[in-house]
Amino acid sequence: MKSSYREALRAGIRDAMIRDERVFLMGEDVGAYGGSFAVSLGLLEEFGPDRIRDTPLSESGFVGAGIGAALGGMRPIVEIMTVNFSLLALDQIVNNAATLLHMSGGQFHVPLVIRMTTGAGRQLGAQHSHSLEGWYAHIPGLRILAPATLEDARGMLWTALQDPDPVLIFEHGSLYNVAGELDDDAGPVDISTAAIRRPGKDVSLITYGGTLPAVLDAADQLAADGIDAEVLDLRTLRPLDDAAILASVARTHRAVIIDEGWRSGSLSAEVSARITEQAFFDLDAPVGRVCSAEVPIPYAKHLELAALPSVERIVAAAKATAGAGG
Amino acid sequence: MKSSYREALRAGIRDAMIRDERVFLMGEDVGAYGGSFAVSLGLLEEFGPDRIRDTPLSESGFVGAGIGAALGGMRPIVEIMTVNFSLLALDQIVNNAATLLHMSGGQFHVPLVIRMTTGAGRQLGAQHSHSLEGWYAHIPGLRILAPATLEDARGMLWTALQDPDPVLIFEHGSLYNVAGELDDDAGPVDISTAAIRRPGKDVSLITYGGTLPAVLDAADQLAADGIDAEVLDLRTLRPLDDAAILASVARTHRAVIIDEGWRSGSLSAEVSARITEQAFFDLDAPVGRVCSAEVPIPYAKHLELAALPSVERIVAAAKATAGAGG
Amino acid sequence: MTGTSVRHSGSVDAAHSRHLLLQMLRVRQLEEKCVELYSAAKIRGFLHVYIGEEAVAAGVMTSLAPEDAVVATYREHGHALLRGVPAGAILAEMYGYVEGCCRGRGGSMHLFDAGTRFFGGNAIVAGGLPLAVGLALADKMAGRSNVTVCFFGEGAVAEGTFHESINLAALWQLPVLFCCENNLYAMGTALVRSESQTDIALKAAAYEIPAWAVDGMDVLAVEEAARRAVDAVRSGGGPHFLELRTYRFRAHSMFDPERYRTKEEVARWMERDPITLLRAALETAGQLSAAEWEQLQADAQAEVAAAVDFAEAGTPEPVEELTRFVYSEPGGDEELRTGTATRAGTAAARRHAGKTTGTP
Amino acid sequence: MTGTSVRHSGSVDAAHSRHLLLQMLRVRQLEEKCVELYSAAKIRGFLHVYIGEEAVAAGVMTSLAPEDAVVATYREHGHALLRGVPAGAILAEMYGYVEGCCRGRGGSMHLFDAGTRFFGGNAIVAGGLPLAVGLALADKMAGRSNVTVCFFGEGAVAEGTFHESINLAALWQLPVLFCCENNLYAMGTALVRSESQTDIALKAAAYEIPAWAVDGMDVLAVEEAARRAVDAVRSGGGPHFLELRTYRFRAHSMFDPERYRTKEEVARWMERDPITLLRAALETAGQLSAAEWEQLQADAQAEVAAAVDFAEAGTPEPVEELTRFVYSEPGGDEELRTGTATRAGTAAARRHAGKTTGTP
Ligand SMILES: Cc1ncc(C[n+]2csc(CCOP(=O)(O)OP(=O)(O)O)c2C)c(N)n1
Ligand SMILES: Cc1ncc(C[n+]2csc(CCOP(=O)(O)OP(=O)(O)O)c2C)c(N)n1
Ligand SMILES: [Mg+2]
Ligand SMILES: [Mg+2]
Repeated sequence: MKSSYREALRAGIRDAMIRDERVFLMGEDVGAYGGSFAVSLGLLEEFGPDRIRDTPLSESGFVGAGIGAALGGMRPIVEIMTVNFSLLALDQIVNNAATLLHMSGGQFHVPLVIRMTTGAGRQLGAQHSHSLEGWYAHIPGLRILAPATLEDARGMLWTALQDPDPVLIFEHGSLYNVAGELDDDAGPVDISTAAIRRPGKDVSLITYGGTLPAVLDAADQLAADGIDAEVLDLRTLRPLDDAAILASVARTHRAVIIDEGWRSGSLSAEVSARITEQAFFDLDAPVGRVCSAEVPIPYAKHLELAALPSVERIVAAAKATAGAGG
Repeated sequence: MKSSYREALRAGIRDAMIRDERVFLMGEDVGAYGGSFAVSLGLLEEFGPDRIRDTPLSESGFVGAGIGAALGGMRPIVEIMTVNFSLLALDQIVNNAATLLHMSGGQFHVPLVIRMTTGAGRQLGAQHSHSLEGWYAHIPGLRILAPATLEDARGMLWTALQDPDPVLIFEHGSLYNVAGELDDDAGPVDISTAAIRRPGKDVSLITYGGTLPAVLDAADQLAADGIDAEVLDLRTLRPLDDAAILASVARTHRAVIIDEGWRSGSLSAEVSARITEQAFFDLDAPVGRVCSAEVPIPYAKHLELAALPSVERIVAAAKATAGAGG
Repeated sequence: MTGTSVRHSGSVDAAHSRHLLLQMLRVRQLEEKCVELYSAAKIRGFLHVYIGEEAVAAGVMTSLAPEDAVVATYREHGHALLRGVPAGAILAEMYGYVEGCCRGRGGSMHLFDAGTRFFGGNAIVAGGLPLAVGLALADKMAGRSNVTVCFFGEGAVAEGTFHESINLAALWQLPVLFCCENNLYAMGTALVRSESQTDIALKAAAYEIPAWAVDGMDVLAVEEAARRAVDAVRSGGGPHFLELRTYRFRAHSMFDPERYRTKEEVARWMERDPITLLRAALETAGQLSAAEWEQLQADAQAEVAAAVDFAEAGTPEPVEELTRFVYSEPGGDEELRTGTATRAGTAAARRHAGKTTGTP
Repeated sequence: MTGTSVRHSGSVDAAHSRHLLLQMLRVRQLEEKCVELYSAAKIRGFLHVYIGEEAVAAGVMTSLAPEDAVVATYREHGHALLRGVPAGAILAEMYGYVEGCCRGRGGSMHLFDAGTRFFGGNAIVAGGLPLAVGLALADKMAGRSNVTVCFFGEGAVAEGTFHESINLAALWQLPVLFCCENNLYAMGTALVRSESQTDIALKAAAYEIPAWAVDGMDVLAVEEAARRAVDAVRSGGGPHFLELRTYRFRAHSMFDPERYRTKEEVARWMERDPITLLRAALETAGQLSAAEWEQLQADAQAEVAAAVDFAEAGTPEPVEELTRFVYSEPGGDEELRTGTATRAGTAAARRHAGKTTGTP
């Protein structure tokens, strides 16, 4: 069946609500408004205001309440409208959700799923365009997911809800309208492994989430120039699937990591460091990175585009890596 | 004169208060209590409650008020008791302090200094032991400092106050009682360069802040084993002094980065990635990292110690690096 | 007066009333043009218009002096305009051009202007409140008798930052005027579903600060309340709080299908259109002739038309400048080091407008 | 009753009063031992004792059922003990031993116990409030008639999270009892320097929830108020709020030189020591003989002594286990997968105590 990424997410939520009565969705404007990005459109009518629960503007309060509800036996899905506002809830996420299991010596699990929109590309300016999923991946105790495909948009949620620990799901804003074929019975997917989206042998292009489409385009362009790029979609940003990363690099001996975070301290840095640590003598060239320019994202379209990873920059980085070393 | 790190910080604040009447200190318990770590002890008596301003428990509110006061022409020093609580103010720091200059097209500067205690090692448990300075270093628009010496503790503040942009200063809790000689007229120090704390030629040990003492100890041990380690103190975590890092690696051809952050997505990853990118063919061995174990810091002393970078682990990593490659 | 609703009473100077009418018309025309330009894809990103709420900004701004400071939200075109930011600089900003009041870096939600002490434009709900507190703290510490006015929606009241900010201002008796624009909805969330206490003025009064509810559709009532509050704040009376009861006639943003309220409700509120109300009152009193009304509309239209011209003639910032304004430029660009001066682009827009805008 | 101070009046069963006296003594003795052990470097990290405030936890806990939930702060040894966590498991936790209620991973500020639904121990001021709201939400959604009690200091009232949490609980009419332990200081910050509105119960009432101030030195008054509130919450009356006016006799923590208050002030409050007050009342009424008093003290002492023995015999967790409990262990450790069961170490401590602790 034909589905958009948005519809796939919605189907995932619907499935979960039907399957497990402990599941509920809570967040700003998930109900009466229909979801700020229309992901939950229609669910209020189907499940009622108790389980599709509109919250006041209180990110710390309702994220913390989600943690408490999870401690109390529910399986909450908390929607934070965008990652930018999640900073208001960061104390609850880092100091409570990520640590309660540990501080209690293993007694209290927090089976909470937090979904949020991430990323730039829609001229929303500096306070609405952060890509912080890689940043969140620094925090032990959290699992970080970034669905980039329809299958993952639909299937990651259920698997995440089975996890006894807190899981954060980042949906890139530019993906909501992406449409394609999705199996009617598309079901839960694994959330611990990376996926090869395009096999190749000359260079590994490692990415996730909102930049996957650009990376695939870049791989096509590279193919036209005789460079056979492998595209690895990390899918889970914490814990990282080192095995998949190293296996790809072992095949290609060259790697470029592409992510939309600001370059310094990005997830790309971590992936690069791991490759260096574990596959240094496999490498034929230094690991490359394509990230966002280190600037609060500007409103003006041409500046915003210049700040973000582009097909051109990815192609150029891949070629530089392929040309380097020998 | 003899001084502790704490006294050096206090002297720095005093100097600034005397030199510039726009400077004031604001935060929880900086006044009547004498500072939660006694840094501001006695300053209330000297400067009065207007300029040594106790705040209610409202991290978002008073950090934001510091930003506003900076916009209004003051030169606030905001103390957040510890980095752990700064998560409550992160929205103000990231969405306002770091972006206002840019969003306003260069019109509004935020000459704000935020000081906070960071780090583990005192059995304070998971919610009081974060080392997030490397994490903060991801954010464009901020300058991140980590004074590790008495000179820097005293001298970084004034230079930071001259900066028209927001500066965060991280003071490692284990350093407050460190004492030594400090020049009576120790003055402002540069805040844009790294410093070689021990020259060496066999391996670069790159660190900052609270781990510097352990790294220096490790270097002594290594010397006893015939390995001549160079110790580079980054001092400024954003922007990083690439030139100093690369120059050191060019001399030693080997590097280990030591920081107290959790390993994944640590500042060490960024430094490693930069070395790989810019000095790959200079390297004789993969860049090593010694970081904290990826666990919320446990209370029990033996577990806490095991989680943190230790002299032993640093020595072992340096030896592994020195032994690798050839 | 805590918790009671203030309505305007008594006589006002007719010329001044017509002036207020013009201010509201200027905002209305600008906002309608923004919607049009958005549909024409000249403006992008999120766009939130102020149509229906004009009496609030119009009524408050007249009491402010040039040295006062203003902090607003992402629905701030009207506040910027009435504070004195030229319409051309506002539109050019939304076009993403360097002639915009923030060089096109900010966009609709982030209008700033040092020259008029307009501190934004903040797209984080309640994010501006602590800034206002801090600006007022700076004024108080420096012994300046300025007032900082902070606008925010009733949705912001649920945020913790609201609570922290009001408490700080009250505790330290800072010169802030908090203006809560209660338009009954935060996106699709009705006030009754966001606050256990829906009487916002009463809630504010619990912080021990003077707080009044005001009919936000009656610009004269708003002006009277604001003047009283601003005077009290300026003369050392500590923070004050106004709840301005208003309504937004349009959708929250350009992406809002408005499922959460009925057409009838909107229609009922549109009967209290602040522009219609004041116009009718003036006409009834024989203080607004048909010709005068035509002239006001024509003036507002001419201003907006000139602003569109100005914006259309704008230019994109060179892409090589992408990473500027992340950190201050040492020495560097004179224009950018002043902190209070008007940007060249903004000044050009003002000249282009070819006439004063009539605001302080 | 909003904003008025509740004091106990009327007759109470003498045996029950002696029971309450014992509860306070147990906390007092445990805390004094903690201070001693800290000085002996057996306990490390931050240590915050509850001496002077015992009437609050003692008075509230008696109204709770086993299925109810408790959320507390970093000053929570007393709450844990009176909720039923064995003193041995508490002390062993502070020793950093695997026999501790959290295997030594949490320490003084992070006591947890699934078996008694004791959800911590939270070292972020106000950090526990949203958890309490969520626990209550879970109960309400699941149709369980449990109550969640949330303790926090008056310092927490200034935090935005307080505001957000109270509003959510009120808006959704959740079964939470908020217990504000107003001991007048947050570290060194006196209430008047942290709140513009120092009447906390009045402040809470502004969220449209029933709120009373209670003499927190009078355990019978606390118990009466708590019973009334817990009953109301349990029977669907929505959240309630108690402001418990109390005082901490000791320093904030082991690092506090107490510059911010006078010895005289402390001495004045110590005249209202909740233990002395109840003891005197019982003696006056002829309901507590000298022998009985000796016995109560001896019982409490014996319990603490046994707890010290238990802790002293504890063992450190193998360092190889460092990275456990960051993520749940699939299948794995049975003990850790239950969510409500009592940890083996905690159960051992309870057996070791050799007698029931007398709490629910
Ligand atoms: C912290 C935060 N959360 C959510 C949003 C998304 N958002 C933008 S405007 C808005 C509604 C705000 O309503 P209100 O404060 O009443 O102002 P109004 O739009 O009615 O003028 C929301 C939820 C945001 N910008 N910031
Ligand atoms: C968010 C946060 N800010 C600061 C601190 C440091 N701190 C610990 S306890 C405390 C005082 C809290 O006072 P109160 O809430 O009145 O509780 P009390 O200690 O009096 O029981 C402070 C400031 C903290 N733990 N968390
Ligand atoms: Mg609104
Ligand atoms: Mg207190």
